[in-house]
Amino acid sequence: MNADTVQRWLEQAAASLREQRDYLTQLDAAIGDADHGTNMDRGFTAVVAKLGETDGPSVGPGKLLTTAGGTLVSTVGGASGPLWGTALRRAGRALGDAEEFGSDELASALDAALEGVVELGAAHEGEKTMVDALGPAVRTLRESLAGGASLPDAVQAAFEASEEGMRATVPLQASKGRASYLGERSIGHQDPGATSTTLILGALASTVSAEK
Amino acid sequence: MNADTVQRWLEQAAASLREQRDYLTQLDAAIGDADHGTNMDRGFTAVVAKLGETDGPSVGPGKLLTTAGGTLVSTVGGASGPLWGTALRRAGRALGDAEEFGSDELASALDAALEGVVELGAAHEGEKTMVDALGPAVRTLRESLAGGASLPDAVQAAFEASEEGMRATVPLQASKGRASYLGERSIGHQDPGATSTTLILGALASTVSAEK
Amino acid sequence: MAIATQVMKKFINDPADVVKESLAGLAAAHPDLVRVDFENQIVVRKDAPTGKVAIISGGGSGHEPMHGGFVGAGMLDAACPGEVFTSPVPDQMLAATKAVDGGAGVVHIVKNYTGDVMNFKLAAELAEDEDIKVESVLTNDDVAVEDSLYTAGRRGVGITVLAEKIAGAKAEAGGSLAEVAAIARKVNDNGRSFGVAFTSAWTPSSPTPTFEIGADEMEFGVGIHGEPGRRREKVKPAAEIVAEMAEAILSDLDAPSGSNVLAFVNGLGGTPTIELYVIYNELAKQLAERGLTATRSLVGDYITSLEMAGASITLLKLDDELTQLWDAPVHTPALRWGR
Amino acid sequence: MAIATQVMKKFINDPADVVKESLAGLAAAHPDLVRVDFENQIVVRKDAPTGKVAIISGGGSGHEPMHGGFVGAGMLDAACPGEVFTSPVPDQMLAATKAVDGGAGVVHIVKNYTGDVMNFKLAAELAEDEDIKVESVLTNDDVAVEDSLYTAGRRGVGITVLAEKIAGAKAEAGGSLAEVAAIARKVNDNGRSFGVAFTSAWTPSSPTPTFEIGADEMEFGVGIHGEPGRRREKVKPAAEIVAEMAEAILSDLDAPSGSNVLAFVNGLGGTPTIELYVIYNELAKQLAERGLTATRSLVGDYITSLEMAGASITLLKLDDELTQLWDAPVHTPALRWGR
Ligand SMILES: Nc1ncnc2c1ncn2[C@@H]1O[C@H](COP(=O)(O)OP(=O)(O)O)[C@@H](O)[C@H]1O
Ligand SMILES: Nc1ncnc2c1ncn2[C@@H]1O[C@H](COP(=O)(O)OP(=O)(O)O)[C@@H](O)[C@H]1O
Ligand SMILES: [Mg+2]
Ligand SMILES: [Mg+2]
Ligand SMILES: [Mg+2]
Ligand SMILES: [Mg+2]
Repeated sequence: MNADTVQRWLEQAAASLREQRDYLTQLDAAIGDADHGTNMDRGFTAVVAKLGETDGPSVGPGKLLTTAGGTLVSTVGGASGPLWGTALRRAGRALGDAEEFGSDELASALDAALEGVVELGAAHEGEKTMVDALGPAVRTLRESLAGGASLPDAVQAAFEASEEGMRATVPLQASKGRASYLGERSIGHQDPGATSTTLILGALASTVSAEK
Repeated sequence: MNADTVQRWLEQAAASLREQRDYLTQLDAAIGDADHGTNMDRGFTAVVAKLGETDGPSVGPGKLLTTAGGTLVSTVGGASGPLWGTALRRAGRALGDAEEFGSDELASALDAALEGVVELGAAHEGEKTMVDALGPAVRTLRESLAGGASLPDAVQAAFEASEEGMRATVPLQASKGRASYLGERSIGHQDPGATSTTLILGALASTVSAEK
Repeated sequence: MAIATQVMKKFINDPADVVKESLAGLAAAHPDLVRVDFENQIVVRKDAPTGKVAIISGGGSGHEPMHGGFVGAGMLDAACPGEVFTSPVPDQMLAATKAVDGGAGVVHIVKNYTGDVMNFKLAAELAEDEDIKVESVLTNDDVAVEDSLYTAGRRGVGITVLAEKIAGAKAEAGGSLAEVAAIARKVNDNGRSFGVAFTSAWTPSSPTPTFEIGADEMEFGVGIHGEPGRRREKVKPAAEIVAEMAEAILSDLDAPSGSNVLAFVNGLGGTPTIELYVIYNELAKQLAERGLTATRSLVGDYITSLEMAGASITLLKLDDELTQLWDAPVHTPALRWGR
Repeated sequence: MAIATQVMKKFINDPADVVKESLAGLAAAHPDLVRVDFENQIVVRKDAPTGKVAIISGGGSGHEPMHGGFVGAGMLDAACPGEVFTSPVPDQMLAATKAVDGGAGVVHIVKNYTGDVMNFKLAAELAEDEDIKVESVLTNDDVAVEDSLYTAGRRGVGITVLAEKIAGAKAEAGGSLAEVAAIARKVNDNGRSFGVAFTSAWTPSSPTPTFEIGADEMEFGVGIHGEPGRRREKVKPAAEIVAEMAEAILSDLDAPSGSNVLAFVNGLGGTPTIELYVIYNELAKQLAERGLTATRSLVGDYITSLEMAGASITLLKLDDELTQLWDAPVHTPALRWGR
């Protein structure tokens, strides 16, 4: 994998966030402040525009991700901006300056992303946040790779784990973010951030599986 | 006729204004500011309370009317307060200190009332105001009395003339009061003040016809 | 949902008490500035009567902070609030006039509504019977109304706020009864207003809102009691609405290119500040196009129509005299600077 | 009528431009007080940087006049407005911090919302990288939220306005970075708030209002972004609503009988002034019952939630220091006295 992989990933993520924008906003309206779809869409649209400027080949995949992360921090605001921005920056730093990267590097990059999110947001799994989707995905990726799965299969498994984690947020009571103000009233709703997280991981899965 | 006649008249007027309160307010909502029923009801309720204080017999009919007029001025506000207040005060002054009064005095009293209204409000017939009900009534009373009609019949005729005048306000375009702001949009609505005027004259008619 | 539009949601108790209770709140919140005489239902400047010419105003309630919120140093000496949307009674104006007259006379600032005019007229007569000099000033700045033989004349709206502030400064500066009345009339003559409503106010004592309006309609030229304006039309972008409001005002106000104006963007009660500044932004463009400069501004809810969503624009042509009087200190519950 | 509740009636153009256009209006209306840096989307005090300790704040838009309307002498040096109901990005806070720092350091006043906290945190780190001393102060006064391990903590609401005013006065008086931050924290520690909503705000970019609420319901304990409160219930008389709001606040704030408080009755955007004073009247009774005296008051729309109909009450326990700083001159678009 290389810079093009990352670029395709981010473009696909942007596309599906755009597509699911109103759905994400509605989820946020139920337990938040009705802007998550707008926030993520605004951010990833800016990312794609930004990547358009920096001409692909010359820039490595790591730099691409840190740039993308910085762009999210600078354009999203809200909780998801710093969180996803930090996630991508950490992932980018993990990839370093290499032109190419393999499955192990990808797994370490996602580990770093998760760490960044937890460091900044202090949320752990079960608090009804994006961590509930990202955590299982990162774990599953490592495990399936360790189990000898092919990269596409491992990433697909990671994506499915994130979906499961996303669905598992429904019965949870939020204890982080805006939704926590609802107390028990947050139970029964799917977390918007966990949902956008699966969209982003879904984009990664299809990008990777499309690689020759 | 005497003070009791006046007292019964005002009590009956208060009763029917109370009964038609919301209707009057709705008429005012259409071409004014939706308070005419509230205003007239507030005023005549105060009048009845006031008359309760001043013990009837000792006070002559003229004084009763001026007191009632003063009470309206002090409690109604809006356009109708000064107008009806002035009307009753002028009528009272016309009756003077006499203990009793007859049909001629009644006619002169109503003449004086109309004069007072026109002096203060500067409205003439056809401007879609209470004058469109009061004017014809006053004229008709004089005419029928001159034509030899009995007092009850003459007052009934005056009441009916006011009703006709009230209905005739519907096609008119208001050129006085709030309704005038509507311009042509005031056409097609019945004037609230003309409507409350017929209620007050209706009360007079039934009071007089009830007299032995 | 039909019922949804028919439930009144207000912070009130018995609708019959809302005016008195709101006045009690005003008195409790600003004991240093005003006292409320509940028997006469008037708001009086704490230190009245002063030696200067006094100024009172009044009108129906439901337009808060006007007028009670403008009682204090450099503005009104007393305010006479009537029932909601119903002009006060002469007894109130008489009591207020007597309470504030320090011998120099009293200016009555009256918004041009038939009821207000007649009640103030009776009050002025009563006051003169008691040898108090009264000068009445009529405000009639609403260009939404044709000023013709066929109407009660233009309604008094936003300019009233500016007239009370500027006349108040003139009185504070020692102006005579005639001078204070004259400056108030000058403000009225040099000002014009226009209002737009998205929703209707709802008088607490009324079973329904004052008027019905479609979910996508606005009343162009609305009055502060919900009186109809020039037309009903579909809601449209702020840029278009404000352009038409500005045109209505500036085609009537003689303000040649190069003139300075006070630009007053007023919320009618239900429209938030973020929108008032969007309106101001559009208004500034309209003024610039015509070579006009807003050397002074006022943005906020100063003359409202209960919870009506909507806004009005008032433009006052300024000269040095009016500008200085506008800048003079004022200290009231709703308008304060310089002290 | 279902559709009636689904048509947005606002004075706006393209919803995407509402924040920038409102800021342009603010700049146009108050050129003597503020300038707007549109590239960084920040409102900066006209004469910044000054030598004193600087204070900035920021948060999502939709709460006007907070924060942009509080930029000026004696209050904020800069404000960072995000998109509607979305916290600003670190770039804005960094730009604002650099624009106002005169060398004495910059206090960041941050309302306790996850997004605001994280964005300000990143900004503070970036500012320190550029050798600017930053002290962050968190406001979290909304007692409607349980402050526990199971929430993001209490929301920052009305006390933020008072903290910005009082810290601004402290900075103007020459307080050090630590002193200014300390006084802001003191205000937060001694203040509590509670809000009630009758209707929902409607984010311009959103297809529907933030929340649905029955025609006869109110949200008891609402947040300024429409966050839910303690419960949904039927609308009831103001006396009962205010009694419960006061109880919620005063059972949490340690204000023994005999204490002086600043009583702040705030409109959330769609509730008119007449009702705010009815609320104040009820609040005054509640305070009296508990032997508390409102030695200072503030009544009006200062921290709103777009056009939400509703109100909040903030009580700040006062001592001489806080009272003097409150009384100190302030000159901003929305809060002004003493000059
Ligand atoms: N402390 C936290 N740690 C991790 N994720 C969080 C945290 N707080 C909130 N989130 C995520 O952010 C999402 C909300 O994002 P968004 O709506 O864009 O921001 P905001 O809540 O500021 O409006 C939530 O659904 C949740 O998944
Ligand atoms: N200049 C006037 N002369 C006579 N009657 C008038 C005049 N102006 C208004 N009216 C009457 O007053 C009525 C409205 O009274 P009301 O609603 O109580 O007062 P307001 O218009 O001040 O709310 C109108 O229907 C009209 O009949
Ligand atoms: Mg959100
Ligand atoms: Mg009326
Ligand atoms: Mg009226
Ligand atoms: Mg948000």
